[in-house]
Amino acid sequence: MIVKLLLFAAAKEIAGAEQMEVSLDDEATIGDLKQFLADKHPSLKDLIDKSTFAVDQEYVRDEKVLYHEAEVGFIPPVSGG
Amino acid sequence: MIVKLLLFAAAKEIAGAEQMEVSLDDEATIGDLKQFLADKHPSLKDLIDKSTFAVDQEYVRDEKVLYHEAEVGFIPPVSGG
Amino acid sequence: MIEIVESAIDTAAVLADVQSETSGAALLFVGSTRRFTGELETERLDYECYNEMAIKKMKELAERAKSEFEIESVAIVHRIGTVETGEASIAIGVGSPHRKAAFEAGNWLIDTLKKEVPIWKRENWTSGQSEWVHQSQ
Amino acid sequence: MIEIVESAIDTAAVLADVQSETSGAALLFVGSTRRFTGELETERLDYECYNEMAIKKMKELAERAKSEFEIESVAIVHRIGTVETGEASIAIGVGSPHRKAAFEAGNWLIDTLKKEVPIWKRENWTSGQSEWVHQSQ
Repeated sequence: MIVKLLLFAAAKEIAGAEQMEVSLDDEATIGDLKQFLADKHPSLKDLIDKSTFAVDQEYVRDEKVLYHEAEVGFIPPVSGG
Repeated sequence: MIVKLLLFAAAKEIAGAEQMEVSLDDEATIGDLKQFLADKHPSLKDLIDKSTFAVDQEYVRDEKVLYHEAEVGFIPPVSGG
Repeated sequence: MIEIVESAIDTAAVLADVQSETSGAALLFVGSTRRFTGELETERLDYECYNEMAIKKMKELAERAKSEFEIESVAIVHRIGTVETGEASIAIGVGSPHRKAAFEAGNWLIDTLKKEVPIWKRENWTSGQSEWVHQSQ
Repeated sequence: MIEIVESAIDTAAVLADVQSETSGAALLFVGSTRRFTGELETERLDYECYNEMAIKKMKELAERAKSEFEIESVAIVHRIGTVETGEASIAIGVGSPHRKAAFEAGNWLIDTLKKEVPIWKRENWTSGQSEWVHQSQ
């Protein structure tokens, strides 16, 4: 399956992209996506460990199973206000 | 001595005056003034018991000794805001 | 800005008074006349004050708040005279580098003002009755 | 009123949005960019957000606040893009019949917004350096 990953703030800067299409095995989880990203972009690893992820604009845990064309947000620690 | 008594809100309405000159013995206290007022205006007695008094715009206790031409405020329970 | 006014309170001016380049948090509290208290309908309020003492006490409150909380500035404007339903009778502004201190100070200021500052309101009900409010809230 | 805007926040509109004839207490919190943080001088902030999710989360916060505190209305406006020193980046309004609930809800809203809403700020120092702020306050 393919998921659409949205990147923000430092994640966007480090990756040099605000959006990525990521190919994953069927039944892959957020945890699998994080592992894939850390392997492919080692410079993102520290930030991945500090960040949370969202599916369909909702915060999720690593166990969350993804689906084809899911919108996944890579959410570095927020600093609004 | 004579003190200038300022009355507000319900005290003013019950007494029918916003200011009174009150003659008191030398060394009279706020407690003496309250007694004098309650005797002279029995309809004020309940309100006197619930109120506080001020001398020179400062809250004082019954023991406070007055002086000639002191400005005394008769302060019913406040309700600003 | 510590004032007693007889016409509409300029709430934007109260807020502006406590905003600064070092106060990242500005808080504005506005108290106004409720139309309904349970079944009873208020037509308007009439406020009166012991002017000289009320100003003195409001200045003291501002100084106490600045010494007890980590805040930089306080503004208090109370309206007296007739205040119609929905109109503001009190506005309090607090400026601080720390938002929690701003909230604590704002809450303390309105609570303490209601207990200590010699201002009184007369409630005028739509029924035609009216009474001085002499109970602390 | 739950909005993300790209120009100056109309704080008077945020306050007006939460004032009503049944809400005797209206609270407005305004957060703005501090010029100095210790010795460091900020030139400006740049905010970005995950727009759709940020709006969704802000609406959820407003509903949670209305169910957890005795308040009637909530308004939240966050500014994104470039925000100069002294300008407001966030305004939160709360309307309630009960002033204590208004203070508690306002404090909870800004605290929780800073933790949960996907918005980020980049601090640009006068030294020319800049960095994304990724630590919760």
